[in-house]
Amino acid sequence: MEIKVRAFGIAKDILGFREQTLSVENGETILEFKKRLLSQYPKFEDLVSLAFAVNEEYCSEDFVLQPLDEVVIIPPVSGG
Amino acid sequence: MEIKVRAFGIAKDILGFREQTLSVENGETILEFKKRLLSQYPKFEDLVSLAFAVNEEYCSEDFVLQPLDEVVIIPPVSGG
Amino acid sequence: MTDSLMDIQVLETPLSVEKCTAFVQDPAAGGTVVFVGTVREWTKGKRVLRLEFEAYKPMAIREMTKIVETVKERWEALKICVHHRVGVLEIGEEAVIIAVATPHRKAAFEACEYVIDTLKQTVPIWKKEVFEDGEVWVAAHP
Amino acid sequence: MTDSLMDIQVLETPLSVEKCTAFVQDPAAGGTVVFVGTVREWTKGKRVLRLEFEAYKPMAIREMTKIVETVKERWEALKICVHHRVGVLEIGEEAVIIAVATPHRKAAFEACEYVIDTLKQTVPIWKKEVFEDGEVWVAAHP
Repeated sequence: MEIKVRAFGIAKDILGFREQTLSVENGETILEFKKRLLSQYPKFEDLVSLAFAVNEEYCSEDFVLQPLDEVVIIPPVSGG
Repeated sequence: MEIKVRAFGIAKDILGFREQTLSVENGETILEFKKRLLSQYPKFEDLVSLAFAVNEEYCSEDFVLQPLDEVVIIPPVSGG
Repeated sequence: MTDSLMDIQVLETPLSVEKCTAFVQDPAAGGTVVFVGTVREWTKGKRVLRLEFEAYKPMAIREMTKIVETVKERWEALKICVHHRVGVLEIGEEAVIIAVATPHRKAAFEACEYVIDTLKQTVPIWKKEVFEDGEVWVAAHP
Repeated sequence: MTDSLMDIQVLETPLSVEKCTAFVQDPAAGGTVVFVGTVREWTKGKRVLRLEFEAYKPMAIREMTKIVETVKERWEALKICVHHRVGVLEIGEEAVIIAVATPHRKAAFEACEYVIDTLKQTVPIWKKEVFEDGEVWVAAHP
């Protein structure tokens, strides 16, 4: 299935894109998606944290992705 | 000897004046001055506190008044 | 009492949050905290028409300066502004503005709160609340 | 997210302390505390030329709204304003302004500090410091 991926801050720099459609396994969880991301882009390992949001809400690692979900990759925030 | 007395806030209302020259005993302390004030104007007894300043500084009750000192009567403050 | 690092005034004219905040701006500041004390409409269920503040001005400035000196030392504050209004104030008007800039923000919160708490205890300024049916010197009686 | 009691915005234009403070004015307020976060010139001994902020805007507004809702409940805040700037900011410019009005002042200090502390932990906004010899996403690495 396909999902949309958006990245901000340093995540965007590591990935080299701000927005892209990616193919993932049907019923993939955030945890599985994260593992694949880390193995493909090891620089994510160096970050203090790595969170994900779907539908403008933080989601837990057992969240099951649906086709056309927009997954937002959230590196450590630093507003304020 | 003579001293100058200034009063603010409710102290001014109780005394009925804002500024006056008063005669006191030579070498009178703030404590003695305060006692005389309380007996002459019993409404001061009702206040939460009563402080005195000489030369723009709070002074303790054993402070000895000098001729021409300006004694400022400071009822409970309520700035801010 | 005004120099380049502190601005302490008792004023008969309306206060300005913008001015107080601008004064404490500093390239080394990481956080600025501003306290604004306004005239409340209700106190203990009674409607306040207006407030009247009076100050023993030279001593008020002196006492505020002491507070500010403590803050500069204890919290390494960079710049501090304390403006207190006197005279007749209408509901919603600013009675006091305190702005503190520090390198790190936690200190700015603590320092600003210390200034207002201490100001209310030691600075010779008095507030009279005027109601429809009378007036009261605030905090005078138990 | 703006109604009569809260004003939460992510803006590309300069912020205004005056506006944020004015928004939270309330006849029932006894204390207003305003936090202003500015761009610092030095960080760990290095000179910052400018900052660049980016936000995941809809979620940033949502997360800020959650914080504000908590504050309204926990501290009985009357009105709250949170304005966060994004884009390129020069030294001394305001990055964030948080204003909280409560009936009693202690609550305003606590609530305002809670907003900035929590905002820095949960709101999806990112800050890049630009130096003469490179740039760094703040807080990304240990």
